Parts: sequence; structure tokens; C-alpha cells
Amino acid sequence: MADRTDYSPTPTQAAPRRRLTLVGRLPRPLRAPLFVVAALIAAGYVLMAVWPSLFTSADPMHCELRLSGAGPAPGHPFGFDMQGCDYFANVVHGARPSIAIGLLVTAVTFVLGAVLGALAGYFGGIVDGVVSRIADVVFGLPMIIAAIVVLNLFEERTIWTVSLVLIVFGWPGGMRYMRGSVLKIRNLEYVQAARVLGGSHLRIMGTHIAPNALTSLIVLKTLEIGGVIAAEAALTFLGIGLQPPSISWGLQLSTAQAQWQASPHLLVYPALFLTGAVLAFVVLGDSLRETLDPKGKQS
Amino acid sequence: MNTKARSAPHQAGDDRRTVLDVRGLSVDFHTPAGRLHAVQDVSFSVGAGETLAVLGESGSGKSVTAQAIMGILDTPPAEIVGGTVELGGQDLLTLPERQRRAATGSRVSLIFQDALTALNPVQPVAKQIGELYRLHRGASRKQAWRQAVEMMDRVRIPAAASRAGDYPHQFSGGMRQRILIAMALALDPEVVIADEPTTALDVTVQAQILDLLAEQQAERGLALVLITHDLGVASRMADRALVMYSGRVVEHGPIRRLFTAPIHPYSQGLVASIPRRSHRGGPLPAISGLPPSLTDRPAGCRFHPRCSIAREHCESVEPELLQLDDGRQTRCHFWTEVAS
Amino acid sequence: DTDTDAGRVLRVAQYPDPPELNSQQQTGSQVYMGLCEPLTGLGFARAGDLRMRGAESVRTTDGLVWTIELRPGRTFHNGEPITAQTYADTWNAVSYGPNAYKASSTFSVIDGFDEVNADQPERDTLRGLAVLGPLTLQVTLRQPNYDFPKIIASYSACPIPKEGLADQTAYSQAPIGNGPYRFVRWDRNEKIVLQRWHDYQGEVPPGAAEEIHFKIYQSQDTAYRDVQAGQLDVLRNLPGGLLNDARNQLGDSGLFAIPQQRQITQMLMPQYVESLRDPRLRKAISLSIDRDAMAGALLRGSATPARSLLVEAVGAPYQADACTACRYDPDEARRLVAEAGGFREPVVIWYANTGGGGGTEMSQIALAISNALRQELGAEVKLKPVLPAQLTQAEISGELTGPALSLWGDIYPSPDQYLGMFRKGGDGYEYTRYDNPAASELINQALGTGDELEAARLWQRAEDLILDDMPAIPLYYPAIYAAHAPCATPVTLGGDLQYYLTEFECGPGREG
Amino acid sequence: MTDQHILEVHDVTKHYRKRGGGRFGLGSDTVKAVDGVSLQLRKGEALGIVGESGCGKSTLTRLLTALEKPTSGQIRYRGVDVHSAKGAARTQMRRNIQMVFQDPYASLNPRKTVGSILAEPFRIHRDALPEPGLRPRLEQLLEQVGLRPDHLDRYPHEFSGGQRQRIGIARGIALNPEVLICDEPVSALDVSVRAQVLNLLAELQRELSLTVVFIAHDLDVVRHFCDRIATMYLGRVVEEGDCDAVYDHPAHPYTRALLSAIPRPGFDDEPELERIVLEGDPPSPIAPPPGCPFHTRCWMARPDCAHTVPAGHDLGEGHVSHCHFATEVADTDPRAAVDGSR
Amino acid sequence: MLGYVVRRFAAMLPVLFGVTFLIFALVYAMPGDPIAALAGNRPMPPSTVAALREQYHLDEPLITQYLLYMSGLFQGDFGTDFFGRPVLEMIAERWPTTLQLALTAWVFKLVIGLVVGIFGALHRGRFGDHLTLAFTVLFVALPGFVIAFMAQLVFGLKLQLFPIAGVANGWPMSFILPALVVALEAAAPLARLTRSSLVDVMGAEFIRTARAKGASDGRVVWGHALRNSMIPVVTYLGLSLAAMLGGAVIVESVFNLPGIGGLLVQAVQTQQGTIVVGVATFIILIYLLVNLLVDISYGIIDPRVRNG
Ligand SMILES: Nc1ncnc2c1ncn2[C@@H]1O[C@H](COP(=O)(O)OP(=O)(O)OP(=O)(O)O)[C@@H](O)[C@H]1O
Ligand SMILES: Nc1ncnc2c1ncn2[C@@H]1O[C@H](COP(=O)(O)OP(=O)(O)OP(=O)(O)O)[C@@H](O)[C@H]1O
Ligand SMILES: [Mg+2]
Ligand SMILES: [Mg+2]
Ligand code: NI
Repeated sequence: MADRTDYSPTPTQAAPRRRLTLVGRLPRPLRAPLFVVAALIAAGYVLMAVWPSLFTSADPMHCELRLSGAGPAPGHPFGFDMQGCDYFANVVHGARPSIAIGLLVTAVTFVLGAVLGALAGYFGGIVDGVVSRIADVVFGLPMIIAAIVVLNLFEERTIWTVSLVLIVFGWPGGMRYMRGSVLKIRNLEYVQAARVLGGSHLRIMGTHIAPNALTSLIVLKTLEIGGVIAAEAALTFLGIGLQPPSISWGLQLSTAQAQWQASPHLLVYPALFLTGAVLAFVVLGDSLRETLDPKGKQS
Repeated sequence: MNTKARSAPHQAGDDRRTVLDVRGLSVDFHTPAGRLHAVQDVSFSVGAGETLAVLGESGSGKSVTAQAIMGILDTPPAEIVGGTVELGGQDLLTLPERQRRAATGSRVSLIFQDALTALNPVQPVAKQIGELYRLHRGASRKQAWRQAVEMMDRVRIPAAASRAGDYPHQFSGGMRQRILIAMALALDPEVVIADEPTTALDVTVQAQILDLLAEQQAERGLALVLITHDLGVASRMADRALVMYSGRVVEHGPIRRLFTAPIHPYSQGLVASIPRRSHRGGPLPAISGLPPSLTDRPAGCRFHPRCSIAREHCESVEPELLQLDDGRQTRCHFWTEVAS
Repeated sequence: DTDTDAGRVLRVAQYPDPPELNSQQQTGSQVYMGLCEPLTGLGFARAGDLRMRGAESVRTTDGLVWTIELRPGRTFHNGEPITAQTYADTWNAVSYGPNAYKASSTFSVIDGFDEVNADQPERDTLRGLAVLGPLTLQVTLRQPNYDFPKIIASYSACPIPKEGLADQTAYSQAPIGNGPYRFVRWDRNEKIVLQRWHDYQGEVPPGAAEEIHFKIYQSQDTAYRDVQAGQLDVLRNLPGGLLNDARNQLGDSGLFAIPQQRQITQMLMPQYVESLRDPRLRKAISLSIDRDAMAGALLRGSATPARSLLVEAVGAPYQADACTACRYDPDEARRLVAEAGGFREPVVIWYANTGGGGGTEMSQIALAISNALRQELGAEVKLKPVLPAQLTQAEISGELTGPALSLWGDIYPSPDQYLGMFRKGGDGYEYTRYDNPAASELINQALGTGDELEAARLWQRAEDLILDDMPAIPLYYPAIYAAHAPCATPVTLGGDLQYYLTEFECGPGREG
Repeated sequence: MTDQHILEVHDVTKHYRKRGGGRFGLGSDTVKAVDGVSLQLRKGEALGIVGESGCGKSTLTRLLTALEKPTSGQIRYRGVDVHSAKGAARTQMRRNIQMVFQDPYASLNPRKTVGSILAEPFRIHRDALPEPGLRPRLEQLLEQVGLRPDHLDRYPHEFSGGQRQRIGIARGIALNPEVLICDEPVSALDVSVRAQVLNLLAELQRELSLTVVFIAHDLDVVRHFCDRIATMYLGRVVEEGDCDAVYDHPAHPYTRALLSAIPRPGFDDEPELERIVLEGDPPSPIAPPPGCPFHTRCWMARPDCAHTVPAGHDLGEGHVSHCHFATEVADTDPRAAVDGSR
Repeated sequence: MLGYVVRRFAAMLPVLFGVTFLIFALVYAMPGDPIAALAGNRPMPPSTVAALREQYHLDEPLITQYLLYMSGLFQGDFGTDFFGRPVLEMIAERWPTTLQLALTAWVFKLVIGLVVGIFGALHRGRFGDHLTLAFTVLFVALPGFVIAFMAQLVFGLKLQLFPIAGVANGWPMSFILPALVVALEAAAPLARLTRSSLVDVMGAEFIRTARAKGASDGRVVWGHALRNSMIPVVTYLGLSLAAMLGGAVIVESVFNLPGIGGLLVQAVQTQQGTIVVGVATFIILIYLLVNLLVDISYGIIDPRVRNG
């Protein structure tokens, strides 16, 4: 009976049918309409940050004090800011520092948090002790005082210095999420399987633990872009953020705090832009998360 | 020694009350590679006290059938494209959610195939068993725990009371499987669908568990659908056997006849693969070739690429499930050749 | 209290949370104003007028030696009688450097002040103080100064009982006064409770509240909401951003403008910043600023443009248009810049950013000025927002690198409070380090003459001389608005709102 | 010894501490999962391990693959302690000792396609295969275990139980290891596929002289596949010997009971044994009985068994039984009925 | 377990020393002279400044100041502020408010976050999910003060359901509104986190087991999925509780709640080192404690996580 004729198809005939077109190559979540819209919006923001004059021809620095806080007028759809400058131009030009700080800080704290959290969770023991205690110290320092001191060390406060401070004091949160997830995953059987294969610690962390543990970090970090932009505003509020005459959504929002009842548009527009940006990045992050999740791929 | 005789007071025959009746069940999966027909037009029924063994190729859709009956397939990606599942006259597939929930777990239950992943890693096992009492019997926490420990005892978990609070990862593979069995039997269901319930058990415990199931059949007329690869277990427990291949039923009939006179080339190959003394030292006989892809199936008979008696006809015409005079069923154009 | 008025409580906003209550430590303490009775008081209608309170008379012949007769029978709330010795003890203690009373400079005009404030003081009493009788105190000043009666009208010149002098810290947290209200308690972070002291012999309006509750707020916006909701009776210093809302929501019966401002916001031009030393540049800067837009549009009418270094409350010396370069005339400004050869260095504008209303206001002003300089004059401008402490330190130690925005207020309405900073030894001289001997001479003369008209003329001449060099650019007078419940009609005093003099009709039986 | 034995297990124990034991839940219980096991494996040999579920087989595999540290004892691969191996020795060990996990699903990373799961061995040990040959090699592996090449792009959850198990096997043999430790590798496979897989393993064994540790509950499969067999009970090896010797003359009551319980389709050419029904429950590994661990359920137990731990009785040709009455048991006809109701 | 806790407590000491010293150094390094700023905009005579400086040891070198402070600390003396008030007393005054606000907000946050997150997970990819996403993100992007003022306007002023500000009405009335604001602001991350972890877990096999038992969706989520998805959620809840116990500056100020946060900010702005260090030490202690609890809870939530 063992000597049957073998009719089985040759492997080449059963070539995978998945890779047909370029779009078809993309994981399913990245083809969802929601993702496409979000990606377009995000691209729009990035474009706005890189090339603001594409969106407005008005000079954000040209101001008529007499028009301070005035509402929309022909040619000035968003009205005027407190200095009487065209608000639309200001909001558009505010994208660059805000998006730059938002992305830079989130990206770097994401990487730092992921790496340190993975190290602490995976190795445990002394590594965990040291990393976690340092995180405790950093987290425990009152951010404002540290920010005041550090930012005062710089003669000029730029996107870079503000980002630096937000990064230095912002990584411990992400690290703890990562650590928590890694703690849960590191004892699972598929990790052991990789260990049996002789995978290095680095490899195991990179290929097995990280993708499974990153979900929560991704979710949080995409939301945090908004938080970072707000934090920049808070620093500004304390006089240690970006300095006027820089333009940023954070500055606009913090100015609006005292004025939002008299001139609500000062609040509405930057908040709207910020909401849009956060929403777009959250949806992007979610799609990223879904691509990491094999079960999300069929639906 | 014939175990069957011991466990089946109801003799085989049509007088048996049909408990579970599956008709024309078909399940598809939506995958990036296209629609995948995991189960196609599967029909069978089991009566009270009866055991139906479901045999077949690994990946032929046995577990999917079981999960479809339980209504626990994830939809999507799965889609039940047709069929009925009648439990005591009610179609589980169309039953309102609430009523269906009341039936699953208490009237029909499933022993899962993969014991570690099927258990909640963060709950003590007794709590997981006890949940059934809480859900369907309204038992208090304490009662539920007590009854859970009793069940653990019945499935032969040593020192059940002291291990009741342990978590799944602290148990060995076989013990976890027994926990699942305890869960399935907890509420004295009418039908138990056992998806390879004893694969991780050593033979003595396996014998005990099978006795337990047989006992339930004898006492309460439990209907058992036993999905298994262990033909020994099947022959010991089952009255009838259903053989599946590539999502379809290919043979159905009394189990003894399957072993002695299979009427489908696949079943024939299967029976021949059982390791025997005579094979020792040499290779085991196996059906050569690969199972067909479920997304683009071969035309005609699914088995024809691997079949020794296949001819041109088989490559183009898919055989019907033929009803034979003695009540057996086969899906082979040339079954007579196989039988001889 | 068995009084029928027992429930009449006036709830006023206290912002920010005061660390200390007595004016000897915390100038401008609203609480202390109700607690103490100084020797003299400022006029109700015009701040420049004077009336006697604890003193029966304050007399001099030469402006140098002053004789104060106290009213008899005055006591502290704890019963301790008040005599000339009480005042002498208090003033000595407050002036004495090592005691570190923060308002010690109140008495800097008195002879001997420098000695008790030396590095290692050999005296601990002021040489200029002499107790001539139980109720007679003689004060000798360093130089003639006809402002003296106004100086002692300030609350930091109030008497402190023996107990209070013995324990400064305790006193600052629970002061014992001699005024119309008695300190009852301080519910930390919540409110400070004052109660009418019926033994008070001075004047109190008939509708005065039985109790005043100073509700402590961390945000003026919140206090304003409480006024709207009827949870608070009076809020001083309504932030500009809320002014429009208050006009709409509260109407005239709920909004009160304190007519005589005693504060000025100006841009100080430190003498040591070489690049801006040229008066033409300073004037150009001033001319490029549109003060009307600044006060009207940017600050939404919560300020009035300033075109003088003085405030109206000082009376006759005030001339509304003393500053000729305080118009808005960009053309002239450009001309002056060109004449002076342009700006050699970027203009760095320092200001304190405290966060909250005041801070953001300052940064808006700074921004507006920088925009004006940039747009009108093509100057390069840098803004330097810093912590208040940092600004103060930079100002005092002369480390500013450019003009600094500053809000300046007086303790008593005298031109000296405003022009004094532009002469060596004056209050606030450190800020600009500007000294003009001719002007200083005029100021000394003005202080030394009892003739009001003559004094006014001298003050005006001094101001003009100073303005020629523009050591400070006047910007605007912040208007003080109070939001209040309709039943709490404020009565003003000396350009200031004083709660203990508030007409009060809110119904009885209310608990704060 | 060492030069012949590729893998040596010396008196290894593994104890788990379990939280929440003792009074007030503050103390801890000790589970003696593996309790003094010694084994030796020659190159090219297949050792079957059978035994009660929960007797410590999987734990032993985790010790063999250095996934866990033994509480005491030593495990040596080519004379090197697997636990303290470092650097190149460790890499060698990792490459040459492979394992097929008992739970096929849990041991597959849910976020990786089968393709990348199977490619991982080659990514880790780059010298094992030149990169261009990867895809064909993966397809070949799949085919060897009876899966379709187009399965490479699927994720583990899209497979049936048996298919997952085969993925595990494919991963285990990918590197052509020297030692393959299989924890119930074929339990979820239908007989035909199982035959295919067993044939494959046998072939590898023949061609590459693969050493196999084969844990299974299907005694027929063990007999077919293995050269030697070890029976475990409560963390200890109670009988060990050549397959035929043990199957034909089991010298430990537990082994006998096991053999008697094999269910077989009635038509088989194997003799049907009289089934020995073991009375009583398996003892808990937390509190194993003193003396012979099996005495609580043994129909032959004498009072002495409860006190003395039986030493190993060598019955010749490496057939060792840890029973006081080893010879006695071995001599009884396995077909004879025993009095199960002591 | 007990040993673990003890070890963790021991590990707190170096952290404490490190942090206090760092803060001390930072305060020391802050630009500007706190004493000079005490007098408002009118400078004090140098003798007064010198006297004040001496009184608060500000004339000593950094290390002496630190040692003086620490030796006091170990005798339970947190020092005084520039006005002679004991710092400990100030913390004690404000702590109940912060605690009440933090706990109330925390509970709100927990409820809102979990409910929204679970809803999102169950309606994954459908309209309800998108709606909750947009809703929660709006609260992330809107500055806190706006939400706070809005809440005051609507619930305090218009509807008069709650007091506008202050703690006069005590718990719970005075705390509901501010707590809600804090909770709404932070609900988005929690909800998203819950949602994504739940989505991850809902695909697990054992969820099917639960369904096969006849458990309803609700029970599946509460009884099985939730706990399995709790580790990131608990991490978040822990961190956010710790952060809130350190004070919520903006909400405190808008709702006029005298809490720790306001104290700290005020102290930083006036550069009162003693308060800053005292409050920060206190906050860090709490943070360490909460973290310890979180770490312990990992092991309770998921028995596979071993603390060691
Ligand atoms: N979620 C899924 N997505 C896509 N395909 C699936 C999914 N689940 C199962 N399948 C496919 O459906 C077919 C039937 O699977 P099923 O689990 O029913 O097999 P089985 O008969 O139980 O096999 P075994 O004996 O190996 O357990 C398999 O080919 C499998 O690949
Ligand atoms: N992490 C653990 N913590 C506590 N006890 C454990 C742990 N892992 C295993 N055990 C216990 O150790 C004993 C041996 O387990 P093991 O998994 O090795 O058994 P096994 O022989 O593989 O059984 P099976 O055939 O059922 O898989 C069991 O009693 C089990 O409960
Ligand atoms: Mg299956
Ligand atoms: Mg096992
Ligand atoms: Ni054959």
C-alpha cells in the first residue's frame, strides 16, 4: 500500500496567491479606508510642517495690534490673534514646531521606553533594579523645576532643547508599560522555543517579545503626541518653553487660556488642528497595531 | 474483552432518541488568500447513549465542525454558510443568543483539543470549572468551588482539593486536559463533543477517563461525539464512525466495519497505517502525497491525487455521498473496488 | 454674637494665597487693611488728601522734624493700650535690619535708618525717633520731606503690640491690630475670617459687614465664576480677558472700576545697556508703540495709555502728556533711529513670566513691542521671559541686557514714589541706575517745600528733565476692575478698594 | 562512558515552589516534578519515555534543553554541563539539541507566519544554510511533515491542532540536530500522517544518526519507534530497558499496568492483554509517598514497600527495574490476569 | 513575596537620597535670587536680605544645606518655608484634598476608561468604536483648563448641580466636578489601552472556552478577558494614580482646591527649596509605593509573572 502513485501537485504549482499587486502586498489593515484617510491627513500635517507657505500666503509675522483678537474678516478666515496677526497663517505655521516636537519626543521616548523596558522586563534582577530605580528618580523629580533649570542652561530655547527636556523626563512611563508587558510574555512557551533554538537575548527580545509587548506602548504613544504638544504649551506657560516670537500650537493654546471667553476662536482653531493631528496619528498607530496582530488581518 | 458491551445498554438501532442532529453544515474562512472551505456539507447525528467517532485527516475540519456546533467560531474570519445543528429539536444556529447560551455548556459541551491555550491562564482551575455551576445553576462561589473540586477528583487529579487553586501553567499537559474534561462533564450535558480528549493522557488515566465517559453514557444516556486519531480508543468507545477528508465526510458507518472493511480509499489507507507488530523495524505505511489545498481544491474527487484506484472519471466528477444498503455511506465512485 | 447683624458676612476674594498677613512683611495685604489703623489715612475722594486716623495731628515747621499727637484711649484688639512708645518700638523693630522685616524701607526717610541697617549695626533704634510724652512722638527725617504724613498713612507703619514684636512669625500668621476688624482665624487654603471689632473708635460706614471672609483663590477666573454664581461678593483685579464677559454677564451693577490707578507699567531702560543709551533710540522705541491699541485692543480696555511717569492719583504734579515721545508716530521714530545710526545690537526685552493672567499679559505686551520694533523700525528683537526672582535679581544686580518690563506701584500717592527711582538712593534706583543731578535737586526741593503749588511745579520740571533721557518708557496704567455682587457696593478710598469701607446690603443670615 | 554517551543525566531533580501554600497562604509548597533521574543516551539511539501524566516528563525535557535549571544534579551534552555551557559550546549545544514542545500552539509565536517561524533556526544559525536556499528548504520541511508549501504565509492560529504540531516538528528538525527531544510530537496526528512523520524521523535517525528522546502516551508508537524505553512514575524512572525486553517482560507493576491498558482496535494482530485497573488515585507530587512511590496503588505491595525505596534491579542487558520484586514481575506472563482488587 | 517587598523597600533609600539631592541641586541651580524676590517689586535693604539669607542657610554651600536638611529630615523635620511655616504642616493641610481628588478622579477614570475601552473592543472597527475614539481624543487634544472651565460653566453655573469651586462642600460634592475633568482628560489613554489589550486577548483560545461554557459577552469580558488584559492597564492606573497624588496643578487651581500640586508649583516659582524638596520627597515616596503595589499586582493578575 505504501507504493501508490504520487499525484500530489508539485510545490511550484501551489505558489502563494497573496502577492499580486503592490496594494495587495500591503497588510489588510493598511488598506482600510480609515487608515487611508488618516494617512492622508497625517501627510497633510507633515506637509504643513515642512512647507507651510503651501497652505497660506499670509505672513504670520505681519501684525496690526489694533485688530487684536478680532474675529474673521475677508482674507482672514480664522480672524486675528492677540497681536493682530492673521490667525490662519499662525495656526498653519504653528504646525512645524508642534508636530516636530510631538513626533520627535514621542518617537524617542517610544524607542527609549521600549528598549529599556524590554531590558528591565526580560533580564529582571539587577538590570531591572537599576533601570527601574533610575526611572523612579526621573519620574519623581518635579518636572517643572528640572525643566526650569535645564532649559535655563540654554541661551536659546528651540525645538531641540524643549524636545530634549521632554524626552529626558518623559521616558519612564513608556518603560514601565513595556516592562509590564514583557514580564508577562517572557515566560511564554514560544519564547522558550526560541531559546532552545539558541537565539540570542537580543534576537529573542527583538523578534518575539517586542512585537507582542509593543501593543500598549504604541497605543499610548500615538495618543501622547497630543500630550507632548500640550506639555510644550505648559512649558511655555511657565516661560520656559518655546520663546515668542516662535509660533506653535502650544503657545497659541496657552495664550488662549486667558482669552478664550473673549475670543473663542483663539482656542478653537489650534485645538481643532491638534485634535485632527492626534486623531490621525492614533488611527495610524492603531493600524500599525493591527498589522502586528495576525488575527486582525482577515476581517 | 469488549468494552462496548459494558457501556452500551441501549443497543444500536433506530429506537435511539436522536439528541444531536447536524445537517449540511458548511463553514468557510475568509483569508487573504481567498475563501477557504474548511467544512462542507457535513451531516451526522448521535443518539442518547451513543458514541460517534469522528476520524480523519489532520486538518480535515473536525475541530471546526465541533466549534461550529458550539457556536464559538470567530465570525469573521469564519462564516457558517449553511446547515442546521439541532439539539433536541431546536436549531442551535438560529436560536436566539440567550437561549443558545443556556444550552451551550450545560446541554452540549466541548472538550477542547489544545489544553493549555484553552484554559484561562490567570484563573485558578477550580474557578474555571466552577464557573459553569455559577452560570447555569446559580451556585454560590463556595458551592461552585466545592463542586469543581469534586469534578477534579472525578477526572483523577491527584490531591484535587489542594491543587484547586493552582493556575493552568502549574499543571502538566495531561492534567490540563483532565481539567477540560471536568469542565465538559460538570453539568451532566446531553451531548459531549470531545475533541481528542485523551491525547495527552497516559493509557491508564486514559482508560479511566474513557470509563468515566462510558459510565455517563450508561447512566444518563450521554451522547458522545468523539473526535480522535487513536483508532484504538475509537474502536473501544464508538458505535459508529465518521471519516472526514478535506472538509467532507467520506465514509460513515459502524466502526467495526470501518476497521474490517473500509469502503473509501482514504479510510482504507488510514486503517493500514496503524503500527503493528509486523511493521516493526521498517517504515510505517502512510498515504503518500499532500492533502489538497482548501482554497483551490482539485476538481473532481478530493482524494484522487493520492488515490491508488483513481482514474480519469475521478479527476472531473466529484462523487456524491452514497447511501449503501447496509446504512453505510461513502464518497467514492468505485467503492466496490475498495471493499473487495 | 447676639447682634442682629450677626449674619452679615462679606465674602471677598483673596488672590493669591498670602504667605503672611501683616503689611510689615507683605506690603499691600488686604487683610491687614481691615485689621489696623495707621496714624493717618488717604482721602476718600482724592488719594492725595489726607485725614487723621490714629493721630490727632501731624505737624511740622520745616518738613524735617515732625510732631505726632496720638488720639487718646486707643488700644489693640487684645486690650494693650497704644502710646507713642508703641509706635516708637514698632518702627524701631521694623527698621532694624537683622529683624528682616520686608517692609523696613518704609522708614528709610527717618534719620538713622542707615545705621540700623549697617552690616554690623551698632544701634538698634532709629536716631530720629523721640517719645516726648505718652501720646507725643517726634520724628526727625534725614532731609525735609513733606510726604511724611502720607508715608505714615501706609499700613506698614501700623503699630504692632508687644506680643507681636516678640514673635514675628506668629504675628504674621495671626496679626493683632487696632482697626475696625479683628482677626478671628485663618482656615488654611480656604479663608481668612475677620470680625467687626465694636470697640473701634474710628469711623466705619453704617453698612459695614459684621464679618469679612477672605476666600482664598488660586485662580481669578474661578473667583469670577463664584461671583457670577453668588458665592462671592467682591473680586478685585478682574483679569482683562474676563472684562467683556463681566460687562455682559454682570452689567454695571456688578462691575466697578477703581478710578484712580496707582500703578504704572513701563519699560525700564537700564543705563548700563550701552547700545540703548542714546535717548533718540529710546524715544524711537516709544514712538513706535501704539499705546491706544495696546490698552484698548490688546488689553481689551483693562488699561489706559500712559504718557507720563506719574499717576493721576498724585494730584497736582501729574501732567497727562508729560511724555512727548509717547505718541504713536512711526515716521518720527524711523527718523530718530536713522539719526542715531540705527540699532547696534538686538534689543533684548526682559520680563517676568509667572504663568497665569499677569504673566501672559506681560508676554503679550512684550510681543506687541517686539512686533512694533520689528515692523516699524526693522529692529532685531529678542524676548527674554524669566522667572520673577530671576528678573528681580537681574534688575538689582544690574545684569539686564536690555529693557525690562515692569509694573510699578506706590505705597503712598506721591510723585516721589514714581520719580524717586530715577535718582541715586531712591526707591528702585537699582533698576535703571539712572541719575540726573539736576532732576535730583528738583526732587529734593519739591520734597522740602510745604507749598503744594510750588512742589507741583518742581515735580513737573523734574519729570520733564528725566523724560528727556527716557530712562523708562511709560506704557499704560492697568485699570483695576472689581466684580461684585449687586448688594456689595464698594466705596473707594484713595484710589483703592477697601473692604472694610464697603457699603453692604447683602441679606443677613448668610454663612460664608 | 562519556565518549559513547552523547547525553547524560545524573541524578537530576527539579522542585517547583508554589506560592500560596502553607498556613495563611504565606508559605510555599514544593512540587517534586523530577526526583532523582539518571539517564544515558548513545548517539543514534531513540529513547522512549512513558509514564503517568504529570510524572515529570515535560519537566525533564525542559531540563535537558537547559530551559530550566535543575534543583540538583547535572545534565551533560558531550561531557559539557548544558547549564554552564558558554560561548561557542553553548551555540553548538543550542544548535544540536532541538525540541518539539508538547503544546504546539503555545510554542508558536502568534504574530509570526509559519514561514518566519521555520526560518528562525536558519536566521539564528546562519551557517546552517545559505540564504538563497531558504525558501525551498522551508517548503521541503513543510512537505516532509505533510503540510502544503502555501502554508508558509499563514499564521499559527489558522491551523488545526495536528497541523500546528507538525510545524513544531518541522522547526525541531530544521537544523538537522544531533539530539531531538520530542514531547508528545505525534499525539494530535491522524494515523496516516503520524506514520509519515515517524517514517521521517526514522529516516533522519538512520541517515544522520539522530538521537531522539521520544515522549509519548501511545505505547505502540513508542515500541515501533524506540530502541529503549524508560517508564516514569512520580518524577522517577521506575523501569528502563530495551523496548522488546520491557514490552515482553515488564519488570515493574506500573509498566505492566500501562501495557495492559493500551486500547487497540479489536482486529489487531497484537494480543489483547487483560486490563489491569489501577486502584486509587495517583499520589500528589507535593507529598509523594515514602518508600516505593508506587506502593499506594500496587497490587503486589507488601508492608516493606512503604518504607524502603527499591534499588535498581538489573535484569540483564541494561533492563533495570526499581521494584523490590522485579524478577517476580518479569517472570509472570503479561497476558495473565492479575488481581487488581488488592 | 515578603522578602521581595522588603528588598524593594530597601531599594527605596538610595532613590530617596538621590532624588532629594538632585532636587536640592536643581533648586540651588535655579536662576534668580529667591530672597530678593520676596519683597515684591521694591528692593529690600541689603541688611534685611542678608539676615533672611542667614536664617534659611542660603548663605551655606550646597552640600552643607543638603546635609543640614537631611539631618532634619531624619528627625522628622521637613524644615520651614521662607515665612516660618513648617513644611510638614503645609503638606498635611493639603494632602487630604489631593488624596480625595486623586482617588475620586481615579475611580472615575477607571470607570470611564474601562467602559469606553470595553465598548470599543466589543464594537471594534464599527461606528461605535470610531465614535468613542473621536470622543476620547478630543479630550486629549483640548487643553485641560478648557474642559475645566466648561464643566464649571455648565454644571456649576448653569445647572447648579455642583459647587463651582472650593472644598467648602466637602467630599463628594466639591470633588465630583474636578475629578470628572481629570478623569475625562486621562480617560482616552486608558480607554485605548483597555481596548487594544482586550482586542489582543479576545482572540485567545480560552475566550472560546468561556463562550463554550455559555458565558455571555459581558461575562466573557469581565470574567476572562479583562484580567488577562490588565497588565498595561494596571501600569497605567498605577502611574496615573501616582501622578495624581502628586497633584493636578491646573484642575486644582481652576477648582480652587488647595492641593499638593499647587503648593509645589508655587514653591518652585518662589524657589523655596525646603518646600520643593519636602513635597517632592513626599511625592516620590508615594510614587515608589504605588509602583511597588503595581509590581506586586502583576503577580496577582497574572500568576505567570514572577517577581524576583
Ligand atoms: N482561523 C482559521 N483561519 C483559516 N483557516 C483555518 C482557521 N482555523 C482552521 N482553519 C483551517 O481549517 C481546516 C480545518 O481545521 P480543523 O481544526 O477543523 O482540523 P481538524 O480536523 O480538527 O484537524 P486536527 O486533527 O489536526 O486537529 C484546517 O485546514 C485549517 O487550516
Ligand atoms: N511551573 C510549575 N509550577 C508548579 N508545578 C509545576 C510547574 N510545572 C510543572 N509542575 C508540576 O510538575 C509535575 C510534572 O509536570 P510535567 O509537565 O513535567 O508532567 P508530564 O509528565 O509532562 O505530564 P503530561 O504527560 O501530562 O504532560 C506536575 O505535577 C505539575 O503540576
Ligand atoms: Mg482538531
Ligand atoms: Mg507533559
Ligand atoms: Ni503496505
